[in-house]
Amino acid sequence: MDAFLFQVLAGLATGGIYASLALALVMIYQATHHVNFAQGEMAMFTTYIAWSLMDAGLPYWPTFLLTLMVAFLLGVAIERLVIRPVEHAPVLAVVVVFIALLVILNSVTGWIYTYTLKPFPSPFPEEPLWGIRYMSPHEIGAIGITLLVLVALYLFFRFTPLGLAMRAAAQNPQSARLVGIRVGWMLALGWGLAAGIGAVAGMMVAPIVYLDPNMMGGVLLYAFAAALVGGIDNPWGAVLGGFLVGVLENLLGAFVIGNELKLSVALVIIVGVLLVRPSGLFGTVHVTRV
Amino acid sequence: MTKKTLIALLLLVAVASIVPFVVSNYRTFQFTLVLVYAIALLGLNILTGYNGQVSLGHGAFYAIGAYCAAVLMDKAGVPYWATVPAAGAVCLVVGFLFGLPALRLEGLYLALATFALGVSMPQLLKYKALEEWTGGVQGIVIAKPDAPWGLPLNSDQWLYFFTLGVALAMFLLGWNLLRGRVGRALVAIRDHHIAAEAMGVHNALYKSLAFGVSAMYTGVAGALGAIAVQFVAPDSFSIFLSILLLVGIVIGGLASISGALYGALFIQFVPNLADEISKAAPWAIFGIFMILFVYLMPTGVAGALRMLSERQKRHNFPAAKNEEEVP
Amino acid sequence: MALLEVNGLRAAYGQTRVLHGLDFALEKGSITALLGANGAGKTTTLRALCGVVKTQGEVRFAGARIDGRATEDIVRLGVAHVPDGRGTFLDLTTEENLRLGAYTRKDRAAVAADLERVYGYFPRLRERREQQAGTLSGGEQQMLAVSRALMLSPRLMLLDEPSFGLAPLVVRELFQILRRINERERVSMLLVEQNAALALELADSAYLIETGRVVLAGSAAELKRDDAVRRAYLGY
Amino acid sequence: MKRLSVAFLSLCLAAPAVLAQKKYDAGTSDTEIRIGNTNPYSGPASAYGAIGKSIAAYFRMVNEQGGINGRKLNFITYDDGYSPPRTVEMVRKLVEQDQVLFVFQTLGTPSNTAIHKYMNAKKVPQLFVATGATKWNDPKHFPWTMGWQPNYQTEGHVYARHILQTKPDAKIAILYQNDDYGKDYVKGLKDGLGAKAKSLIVAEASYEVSEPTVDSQIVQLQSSGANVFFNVTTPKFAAQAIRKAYDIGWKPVQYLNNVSTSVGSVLTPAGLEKSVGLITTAYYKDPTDKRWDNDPAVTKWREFMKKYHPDGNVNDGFNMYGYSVAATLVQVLKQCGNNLTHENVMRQAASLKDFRVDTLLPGIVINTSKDDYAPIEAVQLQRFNGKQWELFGDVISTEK
Repeated sequence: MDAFLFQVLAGLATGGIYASLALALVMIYQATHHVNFAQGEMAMFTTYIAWSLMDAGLPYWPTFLLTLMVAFLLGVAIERLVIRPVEHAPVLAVVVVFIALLVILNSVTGWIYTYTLKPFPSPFPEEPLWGIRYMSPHEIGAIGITLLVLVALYLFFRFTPLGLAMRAAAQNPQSARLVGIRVGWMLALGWGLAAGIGAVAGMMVAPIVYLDPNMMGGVLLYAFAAALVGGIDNPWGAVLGGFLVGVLENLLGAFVIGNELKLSVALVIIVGVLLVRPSGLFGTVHVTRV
Repeated sequence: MTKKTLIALLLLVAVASIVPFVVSNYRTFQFTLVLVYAIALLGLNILTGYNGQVSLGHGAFYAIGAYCAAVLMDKAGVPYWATVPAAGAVCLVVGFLFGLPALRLEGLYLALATFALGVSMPQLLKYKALEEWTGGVQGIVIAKPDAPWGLPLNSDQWLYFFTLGVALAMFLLGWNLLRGRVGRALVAIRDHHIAAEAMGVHNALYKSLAFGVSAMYTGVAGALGAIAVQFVAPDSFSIFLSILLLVGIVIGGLASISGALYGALFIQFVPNLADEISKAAPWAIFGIFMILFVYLMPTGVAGALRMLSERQKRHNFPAAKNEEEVP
Repeated sequence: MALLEVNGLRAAYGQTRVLHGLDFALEKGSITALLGANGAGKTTTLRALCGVVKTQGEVRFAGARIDGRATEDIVRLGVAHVPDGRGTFLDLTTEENLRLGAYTRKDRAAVAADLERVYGYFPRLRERREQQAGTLSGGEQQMLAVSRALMLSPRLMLLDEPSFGLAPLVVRELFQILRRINERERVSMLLVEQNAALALELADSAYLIETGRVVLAGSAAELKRDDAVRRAYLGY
Repeated sequence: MKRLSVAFLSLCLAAPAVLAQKKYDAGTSDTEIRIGNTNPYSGPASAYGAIGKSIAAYFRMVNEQGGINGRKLNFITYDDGYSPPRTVEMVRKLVEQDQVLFVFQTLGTPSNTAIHKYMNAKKVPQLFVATGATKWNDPKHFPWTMGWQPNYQTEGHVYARHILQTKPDAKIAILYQNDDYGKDYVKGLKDGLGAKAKSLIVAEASYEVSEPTVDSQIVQLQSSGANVFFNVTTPKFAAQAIRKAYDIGWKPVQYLNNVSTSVGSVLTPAGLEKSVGLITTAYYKDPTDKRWDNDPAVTKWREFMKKYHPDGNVNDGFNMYGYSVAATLVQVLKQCGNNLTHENVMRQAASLKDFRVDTLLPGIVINTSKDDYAPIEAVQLQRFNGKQWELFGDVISTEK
């Protein structure tokens, strides 16, 4: 029984990692209707920026805020400079640009910082909280931060005119222009915010998996699966999806089919869920009228 | 086929036949790989370009094809040439079966399912229960075929011609398939699936068939690739292979037969070029190339060439042009 | 003075020219109809006016040039477009769709009042305010499109085939409401309709367009009497 | 005294070669020796690329100091992204187009397996491959291929022997990477435990490199009740495993594979206090270990890094590894004299006698012969004391 509980807790901890990146994916999807494959690498890159700032002697929280700003600007700049020129290209051409961004960021980071593992500090205490040994204080704290981001995101999309305008611009750019929304800037803003959320994810993930250029490589698939299983247009769903994937994978690995196949089987289950509920567990059902 | 395209095709084949006699064995080997990739890309293009079903995991079918060839040669002593159709047949079935549940998935969800397939494949190949056949993490080393019938060719040259022959057959088959009713049905489903259904196109059948045929092409390519490289291992078929294939069809040109060839040239030679330019960050250079190609030719090399030739035509017959354009 | 003046408007989709120098004007407070057969360039004209397609020629709104300006900026001047196909944000709720109509406005209190007024015109939308707009019927979506345009508190509304695909009864109701809006709120309207009879009933004046050119202009009453118009477009 | 005799011996060996006529195969001339290499400079395995880069830096240093017998080393290295098909392509380019004299330190077990047959058919040396599989020491069947580092299986043997000696009641849990490297270690351990393997090993868990963490596996292993933990992981996962085991209060005797012993890039991230008591083997000096702070060889290496490889990370053990293996190669080439043929390179590589690279641990010397293609066959156990590694016991020969 203990073993089961411990696996669940460990699963929640890794699920938190997936959830945080899944949120960034939801953000960019809400704003642009694209799934940005370079999201993880952008998060990784901005985490290195944070590392550099701290290496230069800046304390944690100022670094955190500064990194968010840098990430936001980076996101806006990437949209304006790299994505804008392929605005009208076929979707898959845009996907290729995402892939290009992924490899460029990965490679450039390795070049600048080398591939050697770097420890990344946590803002949370070292000693176990409430006697829980199976989730470190950082893991608990990171989940807390992810939930905070989630609430902020939810409020932003649900209740602010800007959030509404961003969703509108992504869904139907033509109509959005016709109500006076500056669609171009909405997309750039979406990129900026997604990059910011990614930076938070990176800074929360790095203390757990350590900082290296391939830090996010494995996480992307999980985050993508989490976002879809929860519903790509629903930030709550994405976070729940993250936890679900984390726990499911651990339980499968520990008790059902062993570690070698746990990823494959977890993915089969997720795809199975999507077959039954094509909009994810918590996503909006899309209606098309002919 | 018009006379002009026929002549162009014959010319291309003639040039392709001279290649192994004028370049080194190593280059011949590289061009063999180009042909292999071209077959794989044509397969992916049938699915993604023509039928609009995105696959981020086609490397999995390439891997299945490669392992089919390797296992048959290594364990059953099947001659190399016979493994190619066998790999194609296996992948046809596997692809068709995978295509059945995939029917219910669209867009991003299909992307996830195929992505998952691509990521899982190396793990499945390593799986204990299959180790007896797959050789587990060690992979399988296979022998290189020599030229038969006493042909005065070394094994690289022979393999090149063998691959060229298979590629020609596969391309002609693809050309026949895509120019006709099947091709039109695939495109109709991609563009207006509801309308296509209304017009009597059996969506489900065509979509799963597209998956099967696409996997068959890619599997044949995998088998040829394994024979050329003489080695298969789980590490040879990581998710990057799948991603590279996708990059190949986009840069070559979606929904274009010749695009497969351009894409193959790109994924074969541009990474090498990137490596020559910078050891420090070869991927960065590769990424920049990808972006440049997409910027300059958003509809792929094939699309750009088509536009160029149309512009040329328009330039030659400006008067005729205007008449056509009036709706 | 005319609210909208159009001189020598040309537009093309790629290589295909659709408008070949269109001239017309719209009086402030009026409803003006653009009539014409399928493919005459009516929809393109509306798109050209709000900068969705690239144009040549001169367009003045309230005396200022607006040709070549971005759609968003034209909208901000008070030009609301009810596009063909209704332009509904399918995944958003009805009320979110309406709020988007008022996106450029800063006067919150007035927006709230306008929302109530719009619900007053179309009570059906109030019933469906929390519903996903994609689930609305065609008629409801058309009402939503008109309402969304109204939420801008526009000076000019561009209406593209508001009757398309609607049952005759619904059309009648919709056109009555449009008339009321025009009269009560002094909103000028440029109406594109294939159903000429309907349009001429509502409009004060009208232009007949054929293959991208104005071939006839006059008051609605004059056009109704015109033989050519009757034969070709009114069917009697 | 010993050093003198080695020097004398190599002088004797070298002398006839110098006197003999110059003999060249492709890739060599009076002014140059072309050396081929593949490394993953791109992709998920690019961390290993540091090896290729440090070797290149080492050769730059050699060239600046006049080369070897007046010949400059021309190091041609290509990116294979850790993909065997690309390794095949790149190695064919090296051999057939660039006409290198031999390939050196091609990296990765699958990559080297892919070219194994080809190199031996071509009779071009595949020298000091960068992998620890056992199959590289097979001069009978593959006389043109030679490894360098101690192989994984025999390292596994060493741990097995130590476990049997010190903890006969051991209950062993194993965490390993699900690939050839991980499985080689596990095999070595099991072979070393012999008949007892079945009863002593109570849990095994594998992981894929694409997994973000190995937390779940550690929890699994802990719940098996094991009191010995054999940790066969690459640096990132090693650090995670050490930290997690400590955090959840699991306190087994921990054996850590030699791949991940760097104080700077594994133990520091894991937490030095959490690493106390780890046991591992070593054969080269860890530059981040305080113990070697004043060691002349490590100091010399630091100067080398500063001057020839300023982009390299001095916390990265791979840079030390690359330096050491390059030094071994230089010795082989010196021994070759003016007889620079494929055959002689292989012959000289197989006749290293008590050769000492000063960045290897004291007491570890390199010996090869025509029947022994395993250059480094000695390791020493060491334990981490919270600050640095402490060697204990003797240098253990792993020769069978």
